[in-house]
Formats: sequence, C-alpha cells, structure tokens
Amino acid sequence: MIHVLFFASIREQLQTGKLSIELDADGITVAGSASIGLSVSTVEQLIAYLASTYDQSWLPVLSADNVIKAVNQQVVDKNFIISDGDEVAFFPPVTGG
Amino acid sequence: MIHVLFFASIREQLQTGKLSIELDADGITVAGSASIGLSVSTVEQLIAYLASTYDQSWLPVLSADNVIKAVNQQVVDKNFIISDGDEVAFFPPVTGG
Amino acid sequence: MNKSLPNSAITIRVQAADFDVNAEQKNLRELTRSVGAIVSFVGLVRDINDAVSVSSMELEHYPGMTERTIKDIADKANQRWSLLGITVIHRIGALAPTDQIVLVAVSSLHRGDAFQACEYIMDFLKTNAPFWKKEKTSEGERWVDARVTDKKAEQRWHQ
Amino acid sequence: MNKSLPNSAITIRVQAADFDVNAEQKNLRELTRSVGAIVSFVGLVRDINDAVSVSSMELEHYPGMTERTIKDIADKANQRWSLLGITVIHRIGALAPTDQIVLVAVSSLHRGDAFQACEYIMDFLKTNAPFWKKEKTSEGERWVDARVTDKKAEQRWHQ
Repeated sequence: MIHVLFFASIREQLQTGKLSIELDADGITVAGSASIGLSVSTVEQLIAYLASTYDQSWLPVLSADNVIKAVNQQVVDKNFIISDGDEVAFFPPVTGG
Repeated sequence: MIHVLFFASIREQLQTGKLSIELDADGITVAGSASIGLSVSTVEQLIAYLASTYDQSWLPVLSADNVIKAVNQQVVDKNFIISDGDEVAFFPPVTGG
Repeated sequence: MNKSLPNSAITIRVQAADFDVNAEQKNLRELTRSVGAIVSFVGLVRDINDAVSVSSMELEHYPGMTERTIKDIADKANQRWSLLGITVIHRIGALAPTDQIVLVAVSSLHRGDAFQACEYIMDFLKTNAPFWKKEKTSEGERWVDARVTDKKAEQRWHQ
Repeated sequence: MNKSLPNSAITIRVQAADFDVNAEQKNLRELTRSVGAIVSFVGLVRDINDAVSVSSMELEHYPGMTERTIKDIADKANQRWSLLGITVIHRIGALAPTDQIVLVAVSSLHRGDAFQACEYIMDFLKTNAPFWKKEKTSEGERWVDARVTDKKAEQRWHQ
C-alpha cells in the first residue's frame, strides 16, 4: 500500500486530499480495484500512473516545476524510488511562519 | 558653576560621587572657597585642577586611558573645552545590558 | 560548539491555540540558571499583504512533517551554535490580523548565538516547513505566494 | 527606508521594576495592524560569570545620559532599517540570577529589519549606554569588566 497526500492549492486543484494505492507483485492497483499491471517505481512514474488512472489533467498539475515531492516526510526529487508502505506527498512551495 | 560627576569604580576610588566648581572671570574656584586663579578650559585641565585641589591620587585615576569623559551627557575627549554650566562626568567602560 | 543540547531542551508544538511569550520564555529561563540571553521572534498576521486588505487567513499544514522538519532545523541550529534551549510554536487553523502565527525563542549564554540561531531557524522554517496560508481578502480568497526574499534569506546560511 | 518612525513609537525606560515581555509586545502590536514581525532580546543575570558564582548584582547608571544614549541608538537604528516600533527597557538596582536585566523589542513589516535592528541596538547599548554592574560573588564584590567581544560586536556595524 502506498499512501498519497495532496496539500493546499494542489489538493484544491485535484479535489482530492489523499488516496491509497495497492502494490502487488506485478505492479500497483488502485485500492479496491484490480491491478492494472503498470510498473511504478519512481515518483515520476507514480505521477504518470495517477494521471492515467484518475484524470489526465493531474499530469501538468503534479509535474509542475515548483511542486514539492516528499516521501515519508522527506523532500525528494522525481527520480526517488518508492517502496511499499511509503507515504508520498505533493504540495506547493510552503508559506508558513 | 561646573557640575562634576563620578560613577562606578571611579566614584569608589575617589570616594566622591559629585562636586561643583565655581567659575569666575579669572578661572575657577571650588564652590564656597576663594578663587585659586587656575585657568581651566579643557577636560584635561579640569583633571589637573581637581587633583591639585582634592588629592594628587586623583590624577592617575582620572587620566587613565580607559576612563570615559562626558560633557553634558555626550562622550568627549580630553581636549574638549568646558563652559560654565556644563555637566562633566568621568566613568569606567560601561557594562550594562 | 555545544552539540549536546538534550532533546528536552528543544520544544516544538503545532497548535490551533494562541501562545504566551512570557510563559515560553519562563520555561527557557528555568532550564538552567546560566541563561544570559533569550532572542524571540514572533510572526503576526498583517492586515495588508501585497497591497490587498486581508480579513482573515487559514493555515493548513502537513501533520507530522511540519514537526519533523522543524526538529531537523532546530537540531542543525544546535550543532552550529552554542545554545541552551529552543522553543518553536506554530499555529494552524483560522487566524485574523494582529494574531500571533509563530514563535521561535532561543536561549544561550551569550547573545550572538541566540540572535544567529533564532534567525536561522526562522529562515529555514519559512522555506522548508510544510505550512500554507490561504487569505480571505477584499478581492476574494487566495493562496499566499512563496517569496523570493525568503529563499534568499535561507541561502545566506549555505555560504 | 522608513526614516519617519514617530517618537511615540520609540519607548525607552530605565527602571528598578521588572518588565512584562507580553505587555510590551502587545503595545508594539497595537501601534499598527501592519506589524508582521517582532524580534525581542532579553538579557538575564547569570548564576556564573567568568567562572565565579554570582549571588546578586547591583546595577548603577548615569541618570539622564542612559536614556539619552539609548534614544540616540534607537534613532540611528530607525534611520538604517524600516521599523514600526522600538521598545527598550533597562533595569537598575539590585538583581539576582535569572532576573531580567534588559529588553529590546523591535517591530517591522518583515523580519529581516527587526532582527538586524534588535541586534544593532543591543550591541550599541552594551558598549555605549552608561550602566555598570557590580557583582556579589563567592570571592567578594567586583565590578564587571567590559568585554572585548562586545566592542567587536559593535564594530561590525561600522563596516
């Protein structure tokens, strides 16, 4: 299982705050659905998978240069390899403080 | 009249916190005493006058390099010219804050 | 450099409730009687941002990652300077102009360390801790944009 | 740069009584709803100074010149940075370890100005305002020596 989180303007654009993806031996499946057999290993591949599964409009939103990717609460780049059980988050530049 | 103030370790060394000196046309007199006719115009000359009038041990105390001189609450050097009515202060390096 | 500040001397809280600067400074003063300096930064909601009037804002965050990021920043500050205590409190939820948003308070023996560390922590919190502000303004709602000046403030510390 | 901070936004007090950081910050927040940042420095009496245990201290000052010197420092800070308010409170008389000695609180739109100005004011107060500390220690009474590091901290700002 991979937990995917979206925050702030990204959450609003996708109209989704979180979702889970089931990983099986062959690749990944959307939770509760059958496996679609697409191989996902990097953050970039996860974005492509999410767009193909949910909505192609997600691709430009999640691929934008300024979108920050975090795996297990550490910032990573798009080539970071995701493992089963990981928490993957997408968010815009931070504006706290 | 010139008002002279001493603070902190200088006040303790001289065992005096303040004194007043009467200026007259010829020079200065200690308040309540007769004029001694010594010409005083700079801070350095005031120090010499104070030592000759009160105690020669005041000369090295007030002439020490690290003693700060202030006239009318502004830091000055030993060549600053004193005028009637001035407040002249001597104190060690400051240690507040 | 003191690299041994115990975890108990680092306090990090993310909360909806307001904070009390006196109480937080008192905690830092009670950690050790050797504290000579406390530097505090308080960030406030301004009534005007980018020339638009702000009536209120909503602060969203990434639970868990915010605390973890701030702890990491505090640890790095503690390695870089000689510190006695660090307290960081960041509010979330609905806030109005003049409300307190964030407190960074740092104690040390001598003031230079506390000044540097406090500014360092704020600069990295601003650019790294996952909080987002959404303002309600006279022109509608908007997400606040990240500032180039904040990124530059952070980058000073890498030099 | 904002060179027009009104005198009413600069508060300077020399007093025996303790001060309340919350109350002073509240005053700065009420000056204008545009305040985005408040940086505060609090100096405290330490229990050990130069390796000797301190039981209490007496703070002497030059009445009038202290206030005048601090006002001059605050005016210079106000010319150098864009500030909204400055509060400086310095205590005199008998103080014990962990007691608050001095508060410098500076408010501004953006934090960089407040951080710089707060440290600037402290650095010049330390080397120019006529206060003197006399400590009661385990080895008797002694006047505190001025620190070379304080003079160096001031000199940074002349560069």
